[in-house]
Amino acid sequence: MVDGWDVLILVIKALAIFIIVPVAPLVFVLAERKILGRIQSRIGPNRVGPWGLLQTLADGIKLGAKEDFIPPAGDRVVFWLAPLFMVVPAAMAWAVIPIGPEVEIGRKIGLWVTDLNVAILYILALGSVAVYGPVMAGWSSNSKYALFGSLRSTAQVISYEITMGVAVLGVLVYTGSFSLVDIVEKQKDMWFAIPQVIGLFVFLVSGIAETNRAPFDLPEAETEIVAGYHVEYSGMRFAMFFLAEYANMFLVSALAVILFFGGWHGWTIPGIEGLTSVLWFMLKTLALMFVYFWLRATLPRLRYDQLMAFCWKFLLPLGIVNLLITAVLRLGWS
Amino acid sequence: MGFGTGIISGLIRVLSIGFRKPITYMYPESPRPVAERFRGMVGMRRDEVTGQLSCVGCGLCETACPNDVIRIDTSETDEGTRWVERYQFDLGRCIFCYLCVEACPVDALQMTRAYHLSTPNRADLILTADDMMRMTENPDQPLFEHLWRD
Amino acid sequence: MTDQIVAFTYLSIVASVAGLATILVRSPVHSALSLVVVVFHVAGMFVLLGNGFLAAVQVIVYAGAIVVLFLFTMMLLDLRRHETERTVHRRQIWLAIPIAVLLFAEVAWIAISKPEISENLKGAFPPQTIDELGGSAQALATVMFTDYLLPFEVASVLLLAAAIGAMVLARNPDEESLASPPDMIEDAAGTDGSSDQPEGELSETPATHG
Amino acid sequence: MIGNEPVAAGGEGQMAEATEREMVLNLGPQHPSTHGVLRVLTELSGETITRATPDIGYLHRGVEKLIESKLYYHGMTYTDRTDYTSAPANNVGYILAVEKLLGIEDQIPERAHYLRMIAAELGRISGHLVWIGTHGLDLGAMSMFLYAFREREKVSGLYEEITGARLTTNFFRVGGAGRHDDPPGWLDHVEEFADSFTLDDFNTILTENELWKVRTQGVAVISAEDAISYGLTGPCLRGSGVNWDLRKARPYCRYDQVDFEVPVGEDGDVYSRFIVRLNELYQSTYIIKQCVARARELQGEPANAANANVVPPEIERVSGWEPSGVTGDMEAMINHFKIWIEGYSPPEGACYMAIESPKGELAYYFVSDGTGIPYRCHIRSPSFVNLGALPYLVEGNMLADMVATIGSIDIVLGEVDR
Amino acid sequence: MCVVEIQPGPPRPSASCTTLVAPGMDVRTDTEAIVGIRRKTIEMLLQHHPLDCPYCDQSGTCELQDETFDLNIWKSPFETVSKAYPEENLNEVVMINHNRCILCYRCVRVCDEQMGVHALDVSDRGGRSFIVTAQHKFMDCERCGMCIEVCPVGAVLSRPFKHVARAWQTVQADSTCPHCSVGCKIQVESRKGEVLRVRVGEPVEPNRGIVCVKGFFGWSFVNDDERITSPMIRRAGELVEVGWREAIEFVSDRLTAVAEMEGPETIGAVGSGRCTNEDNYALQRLMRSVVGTNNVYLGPNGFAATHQVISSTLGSEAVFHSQDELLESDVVLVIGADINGTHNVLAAHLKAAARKGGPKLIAATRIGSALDVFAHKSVRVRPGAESKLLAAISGEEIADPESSVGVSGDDIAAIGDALENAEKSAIVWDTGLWTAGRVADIAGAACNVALSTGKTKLFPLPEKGNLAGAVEVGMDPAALPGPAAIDDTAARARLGEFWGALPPTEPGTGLDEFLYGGRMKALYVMGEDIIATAKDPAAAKDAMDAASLVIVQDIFMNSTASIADVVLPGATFAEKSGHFINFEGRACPVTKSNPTLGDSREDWEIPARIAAQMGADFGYREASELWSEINEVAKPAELSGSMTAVSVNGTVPPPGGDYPFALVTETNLYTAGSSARHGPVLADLYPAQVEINEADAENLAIEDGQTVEVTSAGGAVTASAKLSQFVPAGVVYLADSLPEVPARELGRSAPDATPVSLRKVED
Repeated sequence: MVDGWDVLILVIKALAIFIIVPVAPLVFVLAERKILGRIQSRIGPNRVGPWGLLQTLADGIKLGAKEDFIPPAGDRVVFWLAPLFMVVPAAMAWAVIPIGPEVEIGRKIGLWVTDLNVAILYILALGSVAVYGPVMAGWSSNSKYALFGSLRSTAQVISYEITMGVAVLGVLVYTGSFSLVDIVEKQKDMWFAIPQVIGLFVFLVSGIAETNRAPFDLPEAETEIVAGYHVEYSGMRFAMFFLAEYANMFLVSALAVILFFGGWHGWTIPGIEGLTSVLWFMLKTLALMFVYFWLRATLPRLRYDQLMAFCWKFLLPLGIVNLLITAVLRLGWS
Repeated sequence: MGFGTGIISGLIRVLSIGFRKPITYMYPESPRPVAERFRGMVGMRRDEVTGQLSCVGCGLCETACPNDVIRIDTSETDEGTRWVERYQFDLGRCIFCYLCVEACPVDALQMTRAYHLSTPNRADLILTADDMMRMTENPDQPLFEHLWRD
Repeated sequence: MTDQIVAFTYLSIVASVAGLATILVRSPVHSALSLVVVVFHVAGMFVLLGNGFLAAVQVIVYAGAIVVLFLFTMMLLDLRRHETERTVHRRQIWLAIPIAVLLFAEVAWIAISKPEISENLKGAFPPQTIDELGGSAQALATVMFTDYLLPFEVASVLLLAAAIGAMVLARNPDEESLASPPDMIEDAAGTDGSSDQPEGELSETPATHG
Repeated sequence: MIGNEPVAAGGEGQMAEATEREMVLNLGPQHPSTHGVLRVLTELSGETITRATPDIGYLHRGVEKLIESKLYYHGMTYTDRTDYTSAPANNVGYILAVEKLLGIEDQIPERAHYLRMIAAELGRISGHLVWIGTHGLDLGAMSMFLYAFREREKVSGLYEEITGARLTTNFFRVGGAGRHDDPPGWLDHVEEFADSFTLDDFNTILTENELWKVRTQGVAVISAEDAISYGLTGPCLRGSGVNWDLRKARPYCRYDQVDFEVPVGEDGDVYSRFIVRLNELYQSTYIIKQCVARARELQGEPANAANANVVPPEIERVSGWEPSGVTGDMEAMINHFKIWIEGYSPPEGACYMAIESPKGELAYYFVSDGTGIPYRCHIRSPSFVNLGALPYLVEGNMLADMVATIGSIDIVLGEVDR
Repeated sequence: MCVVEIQPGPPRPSASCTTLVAPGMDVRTDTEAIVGIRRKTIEMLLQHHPLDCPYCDQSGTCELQDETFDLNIWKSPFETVSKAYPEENLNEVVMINHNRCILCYRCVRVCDEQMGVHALDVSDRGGRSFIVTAQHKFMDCERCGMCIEVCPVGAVLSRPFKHVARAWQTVQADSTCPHCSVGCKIQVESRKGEVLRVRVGEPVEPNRGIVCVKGFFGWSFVNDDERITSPMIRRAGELVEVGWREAIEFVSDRLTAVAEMEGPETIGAVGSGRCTNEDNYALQRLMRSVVGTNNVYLGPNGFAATHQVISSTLGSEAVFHSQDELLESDVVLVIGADINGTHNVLAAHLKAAARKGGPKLIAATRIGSALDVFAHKSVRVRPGAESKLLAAISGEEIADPESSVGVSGDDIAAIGDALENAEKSAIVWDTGLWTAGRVADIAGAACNVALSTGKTKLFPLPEKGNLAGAVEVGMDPAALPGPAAIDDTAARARLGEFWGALPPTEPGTGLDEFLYGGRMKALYVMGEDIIATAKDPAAAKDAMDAASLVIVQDIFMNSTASIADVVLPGATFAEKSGHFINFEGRACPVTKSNPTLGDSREDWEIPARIAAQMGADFGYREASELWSEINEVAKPAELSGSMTAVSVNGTVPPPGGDYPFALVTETNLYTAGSSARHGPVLADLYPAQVEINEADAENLAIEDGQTVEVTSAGGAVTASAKLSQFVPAGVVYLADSLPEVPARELGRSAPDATPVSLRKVED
């Protein structure tokens, strides 16, 4: 039965997400800038706060203080709504992400907000909702560059959603459950990264593409279409796009960890298994985040047609092949 | 070699560069040392004897300047010698080409290594010979020190 | 139950209002966005009914694909200038209103006067059965791939035929001669328009790696 | 088609005709990858460019007219600002042209020639490094920019040592190297730099990168015939397989006495232009090493022509009260005054002097009416001519290729607009 | 560097400047030997030259620099030997730096040979030569500045220009000196909108490379702080600065209103001989074609009437002759005012010509003149008796010439004979203020001489720079541009074609009648101080007060401007383009070298804008359009003279009784109208003073510099006294245009020759 404690715990979990989703990007932005700086033989932010730690905070304050400009010829309502469509799905997805096992603090508490039995579908659904952000932003800005960005983004996200789904299917064949907690639990002995190495590749590439990051950052491509769909955004609204991008990266990384890298599993220290599990989870996620930054520092961006061709002609067949192999293997096993 | 090796070696190279020491100079705490010939602001030599500017007002710098930076107004002293009434240097127009320094026949204009020359006020940039002599004597001191933080 | 009633009231009111907005607002984009709202709230109702799977599929398919494509097309076509045009279909109104009233009356009559019918409509899968089967997805799969396999496959083939037909119809014969990649929608649908692209290696990779 | 009318900036017009498939996009003049303030009126069908019309003039400062209104020595300060990525090369071109106009080419001392060559090649290195950085950045490889500038910083340091300036060098004077020639140790530093200069980072990260190849190979192809008929020069021409380098074809300074190769590409695409430039960087370091060796041998020889009508006298002879104790010299004073007041007056006539700048054939055309002020000055800037091929290069390619193409023809808007 | 090799000739280099050209000469200028000699010469010159280029005003225009540079001399083979003479200020405007002097003697020669002054000389010989002045006093210097002009290096320098700017930084514009009617070509040098100095530049007609003190130093009024710089309208008794639009609207509205209510004939305009043809033409076109009145005048002057007398007597062709004709005459009679003071450059040419054995110069001036030295005969004519002297020369019997004319009968006869016997002869006189009241007499008497000799050409010299031009463009109520008669149908047709409107057929009333006749309702004064020169200033002022509109367009706030309703700022000669017509009838271009000061405008532009505001756009965009129109329109009517002797009235009675002295008032070397008294140099050179004969001074116990009072029947002025040997006994000399000592106070309309008394004022 639901009692007061349950409600309280739920509220605490929800609050945690509300805190993590905006704060994590702040850390990631700083981390990215620092890492890019080092990779580029420079220091990165070093002025605001000790070692530049408060840089993103300062940027956030700056963005908050900026003029909130709405293009006069644009569509005010849609322009206003678009950033919400970016941020809200990114935050909502965290409801089903398990960051650790069930721990015993007086009572059994799962380190997740809710364990949906259709969690994967839920996340995919939210992913498809997130398309609306760029679409609405690009259209309502009434700018050609923004429109280009949103067109690219839409096509890209829709396309890579499919490959991502196909990649996830491979995992689902193993687990037979949509529940992320189940999926993690099933990796207790072996990470799915090993049998599903092709799936992992497809998933990671799709995930990077879904989050519009280098080398698939065409929707934003500063040097081609200036900044893509959020070219007309400024101030807090721009900050929301920015936030959503990093929140999505974080989400994809977490999802990849959950699906392929065994979630919170790892060598645990007895007594504080819960904490070490969470640490493992975070460590794995951050490692994937680093890959994001690393790629960004290195790779040139693909062209639009190459991106599409890559998705449909390479990634999707690869994913399907992976699914077939997996299915055959599973059938053979059972 | 298969597809992707180039990408991977690039990634590894980038990572290895990441472990090198950054080449950043922490300006302004430890600014980059400037070369001996560094062409900073044009300075004016102070005459050792009179303590005044050593410009004789010949106007060659005015002529040599491609940008109308310098304006010299001269007049006659009671003794009949040339007196530089005003030596005006519009730093906002200066392109640091140093033709004026080369043109000066009495070595009154000199290169300094002063490069702390910014101000938010354009009118400040119209300098006098006093400013220029100050920059020659103390080029590391910011020109508009009152605006200089840290 | 009260929380369910509150949720249902909210969902139904918003869905109705958004549905009305879908057909009443002037801007096609706003209309499509209203449709998204409808889709979401209907998905919410599915959740209320305990079928998360359907809800997710609803959102993925309708919101994530269909309405996005609507929007995509609208953006390309820029229908904004039609917003100012006033098109009142006078004759249709005379026909539409009576039919609407009639339909509404019919539904209301059935709902109120024939409780047994609505009871039967609850279907073959009450929540208990679904739970037994291990969740809504399993239930749906069970039914779809056993009892309804043939209709499902027929529907799939039909949809495939429709998709191919649409592509063939939409393909502009002139486009083939143009040295340009195809439209994005076609691209998204998987047709190969990049035959005359510069020889990029990526386009060749599936053959060697697939 | 709506493309026939100019359309205002990219942010303003929504898609013009719903039924039409084409759209006009204004790339620039304020755009991150137009290398300044180039504006390209781009007609797009989807993402494919059907027509591109460069619109220049946003950086027009009337450099030619300014040079025509001032003395010859004033004009040099403006050449710093045409191709600002490789100022010394421009300086050298200007000076050679004025010297040719004055008819004093033969009087220029050897040492000045070698110093000029070192500076010009350093300019080529610095110009190409800017290009590689921005080209990489344009295509999304952002670290390249920093790596390129890290290397370029060393060149700037060398500039600074000899000229005092890091960007607008304004170095060398008509008649030689100017009042100051190379400071002690400079040649060592240059040699050190040339020895240590490496393009490993760029080769590893770009040249062999599949994504980079995919983006550049087969893009914006121009055949050798077309390249010649478009008047392309420099790496753009050599990328198409034409072995034409003014340093070999019409040697100036002492390029006929140093050994180097002219890198030539094959495919005429973005990638081969990229490769040509990378190889040119190596060749430049090779030239620099030889020049440094020659300059060392010539150490102690004068760096200025013994022509008092062009070269101002040593300042010690002018200002009699230098601490050095040299007494002032009336003749020197007069020469100093005459040169700075009136400049030099070339005889009536015209001259065209072209050098191989990093961007291609950079030429100064002067018409003198016998006074100290040029009657006409025309700058044949390679960027301007090379930009002319842009519409041809990008037509039928995608929008993203426009960026790659602009990067590969390596324009500097200061030079395009002059 | 006149070293050349001449074949056949001496076996050594010759000086080209002293060798006469002969047929068959083979002159080589560029052999190695010759260039070598030049190089050595320059090297030796540089041996002693101080390192002064940085602060020498000549550098940039220094011929020594040029030669050194052109000969590629850049290292001295000699040890430098410095000279260290102190700089010497010779007078207010000229200084000399002997260290820089290369002993070319150009200054000495120009002073002597060209200007006929010989204030400079050389002392000692060879390398120790020295430019000196007579007893180190630089006596007789006329401050013409020619020594400064010709000095190739920075030895002789202009003190006003000293250390002001670098010569190479100035912008040069060829223009015409506005001060007298010689029309000297000058080169105005300015920098950043400020005139810095005037030089001569290329030697061309009429001044042939020389100027006088007025030209060389008389420009400083251009930069004066007291210039009017913005339009002003009188509001509540005060002149208030307004914008041009408002001023133009105000003027045109009021002019339209006056023309409608009172009739156009109540409106008049006064042009000026200081303004260009273009200015005067625009003003009279405004009056004639837009307002509809012929009331256009020139301020008081002698030339218009002289012009009329001569053209009606001797024909219109007899008015202007070229300078060459004067200098090639055999006998030149200078009568009346000392033209060395009024038209110094012409006098210098005359002196130089006379010295070289050209014309016999006969100076019949009222005061002693620098011409006397070069004159074949010089006599002192009694002030007021000039026309009588001319009459006597033309053969009229005069009783007791010694006392009535001041010249002995023998002298008169000798002058008459000289004129009679000469192949070509000329009479030159200034038509300035001194002729006031007697213009027609003097002109008529001169005509009579010309008629009696038959070959004497008359050279009436207009006083102001462009009086001749102002007459030509029709600043005359009775004449159209040309000048042509008001009913000249051909002239009217031409005007109608250009103007689109015909001038009124009725001639305007005379200036006096207009001013004092009581009908004046509106007056437009351009460049003249009408009140200061009026016969009856009080009446003129009353008339102006009574008029509903007085517009003054001027550069300084003079007495007329200070009572005007509207003051419009005009431009000086340096700030406008146009043309002056000099005494020869030659058009001398005036070029704009500076932007107009403040809000002031070129003078022609203002009437044109008023006209445009009144609905008749003249369509001029620049002065050259006006000039071409003037050339099309102003074609002088060919007048053949009556060729009969003109009756000449008597003379001014000699002084006596209470007023024993005769007042002589004429323009002198340092005065040139009231504007020239603004600005530093010229006014400082000649302070306001009364010049008297030394003997008279001794009689009256007046010492140099003491304040004296000059009293006439009409009024009195006080000034400091200056004893002068040039002023004959019985004459008091008061220069024209001294605002502090207005000679007109002593005799309103014709101050000259007025009997005055002299009294020492005890301080």
